[in-house]
Amino acid sequence: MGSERGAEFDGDGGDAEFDGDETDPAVAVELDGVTKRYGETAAVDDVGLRVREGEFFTLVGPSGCGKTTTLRLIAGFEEPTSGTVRFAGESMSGVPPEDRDVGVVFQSYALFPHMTVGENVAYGLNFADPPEGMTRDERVAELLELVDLPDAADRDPESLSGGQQQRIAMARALAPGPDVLLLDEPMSALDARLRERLRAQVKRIQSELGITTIYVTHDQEEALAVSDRVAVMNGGTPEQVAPPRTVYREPATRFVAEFVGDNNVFAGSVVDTPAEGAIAVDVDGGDETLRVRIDAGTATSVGDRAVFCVRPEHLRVASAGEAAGDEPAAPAGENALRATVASAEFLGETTRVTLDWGDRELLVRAVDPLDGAVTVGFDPGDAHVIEVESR
Amino acid sequence: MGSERGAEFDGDGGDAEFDGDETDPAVAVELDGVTKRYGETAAVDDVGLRVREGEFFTLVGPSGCGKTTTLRLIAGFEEPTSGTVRFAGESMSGVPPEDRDVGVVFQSYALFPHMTVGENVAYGLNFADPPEGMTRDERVAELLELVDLPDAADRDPESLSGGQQQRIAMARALAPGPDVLLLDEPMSALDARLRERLRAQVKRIQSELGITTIYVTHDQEEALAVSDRVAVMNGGTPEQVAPPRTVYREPATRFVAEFVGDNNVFAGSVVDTPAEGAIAVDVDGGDETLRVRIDAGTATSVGDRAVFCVRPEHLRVASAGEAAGDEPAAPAGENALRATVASAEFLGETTRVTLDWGDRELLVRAVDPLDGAVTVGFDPGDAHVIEVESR
Amino acid sequence: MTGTDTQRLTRLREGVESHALTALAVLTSAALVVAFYYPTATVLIEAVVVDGAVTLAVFADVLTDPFYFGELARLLSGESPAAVARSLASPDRRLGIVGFTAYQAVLSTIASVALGLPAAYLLARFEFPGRKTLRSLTIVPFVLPSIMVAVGFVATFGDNGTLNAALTAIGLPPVDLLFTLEAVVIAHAFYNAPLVARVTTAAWESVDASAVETARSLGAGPVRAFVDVVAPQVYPAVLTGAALTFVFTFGTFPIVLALGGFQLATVEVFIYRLVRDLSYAEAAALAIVELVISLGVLLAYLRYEARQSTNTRGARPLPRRPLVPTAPTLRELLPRAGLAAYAVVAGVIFLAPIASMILASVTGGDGALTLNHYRFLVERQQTGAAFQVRPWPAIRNSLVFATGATLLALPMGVVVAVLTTRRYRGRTLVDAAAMAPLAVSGIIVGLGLLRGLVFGVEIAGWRIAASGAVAVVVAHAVSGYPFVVRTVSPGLDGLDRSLVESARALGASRARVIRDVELPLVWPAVVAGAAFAFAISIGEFTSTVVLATGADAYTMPVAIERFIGRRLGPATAMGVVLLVVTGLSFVVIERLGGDHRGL
Amino acid sequence: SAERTDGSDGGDGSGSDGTGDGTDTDDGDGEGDGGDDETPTLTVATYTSFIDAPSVSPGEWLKEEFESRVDAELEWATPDNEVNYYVERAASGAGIDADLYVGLTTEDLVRVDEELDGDLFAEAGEIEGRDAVKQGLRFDPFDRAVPYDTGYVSLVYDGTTMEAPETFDGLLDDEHAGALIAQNPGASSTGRAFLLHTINRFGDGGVASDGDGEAIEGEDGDPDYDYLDYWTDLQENDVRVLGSWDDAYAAWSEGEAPIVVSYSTDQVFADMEGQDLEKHQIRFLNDQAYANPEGMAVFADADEPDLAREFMSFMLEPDVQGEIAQRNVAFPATDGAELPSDYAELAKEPADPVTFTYDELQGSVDAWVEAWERQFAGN
Ligand SMILES: Nc1ncnc2c1ncn2[C@@H]1O[C@H](COP(=O)(O)OP(=O)(O)OP(=O)(O)O)[C@@H](O)[C@H]1O
Ligand SMILES: Nc1ncnc2c1ncn2[C@@H]1O[C@H](COP(=O)(O)OP(=O)(O)OP(=O)(O)O)[C@@H](O)[C@H]1O
Ligand SMILES: Cc1ncc(C[n+]2csc(CCO)c2C)c(N)n1
Ligand SMILES: [Mg+2]
Ligand SMILES: [Mg+2]
Repeated sequence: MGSERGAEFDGDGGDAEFDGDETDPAVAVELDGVTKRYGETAAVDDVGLRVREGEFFTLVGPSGCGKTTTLRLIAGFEEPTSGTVRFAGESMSGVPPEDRDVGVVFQSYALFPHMTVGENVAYGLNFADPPEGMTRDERVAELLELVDLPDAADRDPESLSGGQQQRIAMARALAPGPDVLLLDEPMSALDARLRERLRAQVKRIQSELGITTIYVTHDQEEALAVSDRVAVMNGGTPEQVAPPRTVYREPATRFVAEFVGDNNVFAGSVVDTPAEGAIAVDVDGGDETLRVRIDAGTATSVGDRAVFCVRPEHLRVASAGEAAGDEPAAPAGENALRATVASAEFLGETTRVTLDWGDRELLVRAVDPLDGAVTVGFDPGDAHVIEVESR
Repeated sequence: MGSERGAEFDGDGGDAEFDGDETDPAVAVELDGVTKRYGETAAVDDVGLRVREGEFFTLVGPSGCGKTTTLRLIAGFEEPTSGTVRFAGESMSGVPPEDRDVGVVFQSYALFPHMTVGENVAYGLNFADPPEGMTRDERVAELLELVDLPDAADRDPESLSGGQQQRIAMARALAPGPDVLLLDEPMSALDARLRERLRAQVKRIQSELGITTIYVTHDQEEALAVSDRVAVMNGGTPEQVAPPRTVYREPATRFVAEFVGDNNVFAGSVVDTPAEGAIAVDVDGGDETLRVRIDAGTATSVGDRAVFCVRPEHLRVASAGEAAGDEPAAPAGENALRATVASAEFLGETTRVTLDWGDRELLVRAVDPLDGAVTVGFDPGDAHVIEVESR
Repeated sequence: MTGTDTQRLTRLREGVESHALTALAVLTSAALVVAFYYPTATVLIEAVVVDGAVTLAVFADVLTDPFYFGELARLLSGESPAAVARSLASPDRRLGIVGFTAYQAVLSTIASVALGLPAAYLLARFEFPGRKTLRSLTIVPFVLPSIMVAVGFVATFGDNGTLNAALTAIGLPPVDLLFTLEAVVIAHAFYNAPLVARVTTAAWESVDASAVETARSLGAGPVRAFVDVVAPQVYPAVLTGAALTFVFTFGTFPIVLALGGFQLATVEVFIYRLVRDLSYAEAAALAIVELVISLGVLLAYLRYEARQSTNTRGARPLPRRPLVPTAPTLRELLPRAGLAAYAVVAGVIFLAPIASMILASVTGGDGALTLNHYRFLVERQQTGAAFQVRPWPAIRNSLVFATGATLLALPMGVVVAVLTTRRYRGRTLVDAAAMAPLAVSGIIVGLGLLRGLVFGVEIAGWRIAASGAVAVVVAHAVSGYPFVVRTVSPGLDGLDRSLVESARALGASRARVIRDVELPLVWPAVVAGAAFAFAISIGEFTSTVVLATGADAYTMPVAIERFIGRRLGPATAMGVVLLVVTGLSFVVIERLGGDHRGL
Repeated sequence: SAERTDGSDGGDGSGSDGTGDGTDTDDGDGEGDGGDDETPTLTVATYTSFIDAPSVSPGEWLKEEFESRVDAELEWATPDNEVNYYVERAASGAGIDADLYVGLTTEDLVRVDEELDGDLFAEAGEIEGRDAVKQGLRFDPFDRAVPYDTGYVSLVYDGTTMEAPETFDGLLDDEHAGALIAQNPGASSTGRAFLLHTINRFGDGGVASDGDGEAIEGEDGDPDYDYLDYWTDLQENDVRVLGSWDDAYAAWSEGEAPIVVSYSTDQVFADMEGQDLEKHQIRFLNDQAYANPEGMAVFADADEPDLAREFMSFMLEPDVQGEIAQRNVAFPATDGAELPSDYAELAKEPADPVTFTYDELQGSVDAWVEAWERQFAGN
């Protein structure tokens, strides 16, 4: 991931909304009011997106939300029903895929079955020269090395396992050094180890060569780890476009909050506004009143409906016995909820524990075994208010 | 995951090695010395596995390690080059797939292109009755509901998105309620949310009906979360077959340690055996001597080579300044390593930080931003010794 | 070479490539107009333009003539549908010539499919030595001149034929097969069952094994998995074969009269007579009727094909089974027993007539074996006058023309296949236009070529005419290219579109993708199409004799026709030459194309 | 190829050899002003078997002999559509690329005259030896076609298995059920000759009366029994009508039926091939056979009309007549042709040849064939 991500490590930056204007040369790919219908249904619905030059831009979203369709529109395999796709400010309408200088990795690999692995990787070099000072063969060897299949050049794609095929598809797309790389779940068939290594490589190549990359993944952790910005799509439209940290910590909508990472979303009525930047909410489905930090700018009054979320890792759990005994149930100013353990899933590093709290469930993290009644606490500052609706 | 997993929550159980004998009726599927060669290469190499009735058994392993081939051998699409596949003790050699009562979801979906989605799902019901008291159509509707595509029955498979196709493949395999379900990365194209919901459903169906499930996934977290036992395969052979907790916490080989979850694996020479169940190791590539807990039974002496691992979440990190000042560098009996931050990846819940430590890298977890020089400490008891080799 | 030069060259190449498709489409259209549409139109127009005046009277006469349309004609001439329906239901209903022609074509199609499918099963699902050669040879019957088939059939199925000799020898009563509808239907199947077998084999080989495996894992036995998964994917190909068979047998002419007799006369027989008598108006009207029916069937089929079009390119083809059973189980033995029974039938229907032909070529007038007929060929070659047809130039011309026609038909067929696999309005029209050469009466095409090409058109004081070798090649290509379309287009249609898209994203132009990805992937279909185009050219007679000028452009079928005399020996000898030359050619063609993996 | 269409007989730049476009016919050279010292080329159009039959054909001999007698080159043209080819050429204004046609029949002339308004053929005019042509064979009332030989269509039967009936009526006998193979009168000249013979015998029953107002009366003298009635009876007696003479003869040779409609010269071939003549018996029904005289005529558009007439005279010379008869396996058209004395032994002539005249055929023959077709093939 290198220093680049390290440098950005602690700043959310001011780039949550990208603000280039239409002629901004830094805009590599722009979708302007793009809609694509299949019969009745709009697979992509009035999408506006701008992807910066050299940016690593990720699309995430539930199955069927239009990610693949968006990529296909950018690559030029589909013409939008309405709206415009622009590359560096120029409308691409009517420009065939081969003239768009995009590299594509399909969800289904799409290796040419009649060519060897080496021929597959070399195919794009028929239409673009390999990087300066490199022969075709060297380039192919380099890319096979990159995807960890250095000896596969003479094999038949069909004799490769799913993951191996996917890696070849990656190498093939990268070989001609495209300006824009479109990756549709390029690593869905790879194990975590390999995926990490490959995505580090892709990131390196991408940032070295300044390739604009638009990446579709269903692996949200991956999306967060690798992207400059993430677009979270739902039902054909992006609900939030922002850097990973923002998406994770300040989800713009309830959908984003629930889709990216585990989360506990609460909705309820504001019963008090104890201080500037703080509200107290009577949460639906539970019987406690919870205190929640709120952005100073948001005007709230008693009676409003508020939706907020707290990540499982911000919920501190203690077994109820403990809580009642040694320690105060919650530090001053904190929230405390009484719940019981419903089930737990061992995830390795942590265990995801589901708690029953009133009518609803809470997700928390645990390292040590947990059972029975527990107390859950969280700091009002760890809550993020998603929306407030005045009554 | 429901009470079943909750019940198992804090016990590693005594089932690390499953000990049914050959005629044990509880063995649903057994591979006995099974080898499958494609030309020169053995895709599956002398594999012995026993899968218990009703068990959720997961195969994980790097791309190309033979997972798909193993499933194909069990399903009967391939005959082993040598060895025997047994179902409930009976040799399956020569038994065609349709007589094996297995449900299969292929890595490549393999939907019937000339049938609608509904017809695809209903197909297996031609040969098996739907569950008691249910019509065919109800069953189909139920399964489409299950995979979250209630309105897709009349659609063409080709008009579905990748993830939608994958879900239909799942529904189709589940419909006739097979005895053995073979799932080859059935959710690789699905997002985390949907995957969680689906796998909970599969688990439920599976445990309610006692279906023996053999599951291939490259998602290690999923493997750990969902499985009764996990087989970690490498190069055609399982390196460890054990419950998730054991695999994660007590990896049997260096490969398993590194493959399942992030890990820091150290190798070095034993320089001291300070107490029963403890050794001190001079680690290759770093210049500290580390103290490590070791199983009481393992005989070690100074000069032996030892390999051990410590999970990132067990490495406590403090910025070097802090460590030098307020707090002691490490509590008594702990290890302390000096390292510098190399890079960080934001993963949402945590941040994966890579540290440079001597010649090598260490992986740690951080919530707050980290930078510059740090001190890393771990408890000897959090280390797991993988192997000791006498000199 | 400097960088800019390279760039310029690259740009030039890209420019050429990006227009290649358009250029080919234009050339194809030009070839079609010149060698088919314009010529044919000069004849068909006579149905509606009589003595310079436009009239529908001729048509009306034909359509309301019960001789042609049976009971239907009464409907067309205004009788009540109920009355017509009643008489249609009566046992002595009249079909009319058109009705009868359709009837025998349907029977022939059924027979061809019935005899072709087991062969496809054998070729697609079993492995045995010589399988590929056998597959290559299946096309041979397709090119045999009808007179050769008649000779073979008379010798095999006649009163004194091999079949009756065999039946008598095993104590069975002889059959009186000749000059019946059955004989005609069997002869039609002789021609067309191999066609059905070929197209079906190709489709069968392209079924993805994982679909079958899934069906099996869901509980379907092999038969059921076949019915549910394989059959639907093979079905369109069977229908392709059936549709083509219907069209060919609907337009049949010499075979019905040679093996059935005039009682079984078809529409084409009357077209021939009317053209011979220069009664063009009625001939053209009949030809249009024939065209409409044939094209209607083709289009109905194409509609169906488009609906069925599925991604059939199997990642993994079904494995072939050894022909020799591996275990003596019922499951292993039963299909093979069926195939054995089929082999007997096929031996009688396909091999015996060919064997009889070969035997006839070495049998003298006295019934003794002789090489005289071949000696005749050699003598004719050595001493024949310059204006006479000699065997070697005929062989040479056949091969040269067929090669040329194939090389021309391939790009034409591929371009049209590419055009017809896209979805757009008016596609049916393009389909119809592209398939029309199959559906128009050969006699009419021949006459049209004479008028349109040999005599030429007068444009601005110049008479533009074309005949000779080049014209023959173009005409043959026009006859053969629909086969390329029909074999290639389902494959193209079924290709995973992400393959095409990958290539385009990597920078390949549309034309380049066809060359680099699509054609290689449907290569077996391309080879099959090439074989058909080659076969059509080899077997073509009507336009060859019209366009060939002088003895130097004659082909093997023309030589055969010339060598027909009172004794058929010399002609059959030439027929055997044709058999051998074509058989070898097909083996070579398919070997050349055979390196590529199955469709 | 492209050529100028105006001034078609000027030598203005049109190709003279025709090899460029593959046509090997002469188009416009050799006559008039241009190269006098060139050997003139005479293009003779005919049907293929006249020059290229597997057994014998007169073409080669005629060409050599003519070229040795006359300072000219003879080129054969054998378009597939035969005379129709020239009708088409004339109709489409493409110009006639031959000088004369050899092999015209009465029906050809009738058809040509019905189709074309102008004249395709010129009057024969002065032809040496034309007077020697037998009176009964002169079939062209307009004196264009000059007969050069004639054939007779009769029955051929296998004498080793049966004895053919002597009369038309005999063919209807039960014992001859399924015995006869004939040909499609719509496509085969033997088939048509046999049909015409039955019309001559039984009358046409007024089938074509709208053409010339009167019916052909049959020689059988029964006005209520016409050729269609006869064919109904034949059909009931299982006659086979196959497509072409080839089909019919092949089926007969294989023993499918013992009698076939063919030529009365059959034994000449049989003898040539050393076959058992007993198997190749000729039968003239009612002692008759239908005569098919063949004629030749100069194209009105001929480039070399004089040379063409010279050729016609040549064709009528006694020795040439003899050769034609033997090589075309037919009978000479002239009296006094030089034939081997035993020729008549194998080539049989009927006592009573019958044939329809031009006038009788004109306006009728199409209707006769059509009526027969409709009866025979009605489905
Ligand atoms: N038909 C074949 N011919 C040759 N080699 C094959 C064939 N099928 C699989 N292999 C090889 O066998 C090995 C195991 O393949 P398999 O498909 O079982 O891997 P996998 O564990 O499922 O991998 P992945 O996670 O990438 O799907 C691979 O190296 C693969 O290349
Ligand atoms: N050719 C088509 N015809 C009809 N509907 C289509 C077609 N292609 C896509 N769709 C529909 O459009 C929607 C968006 O599809 P798309 O493939 O873009 O989804 P996706 O976000 O890539 O999903 P996944 O993660 O499952 O791949 C889906 O509901 C899908 O069913
Ligand atoms: C009954 C029948 N007769 C002949 C052929 C041979 N043939 C092959 S292709 C073709 C037409 C070419 O456009 C013909 C006539 C056939 N298949 N069926
Ligand atoms: Mg997708
Ligand atoms: Mg796999």
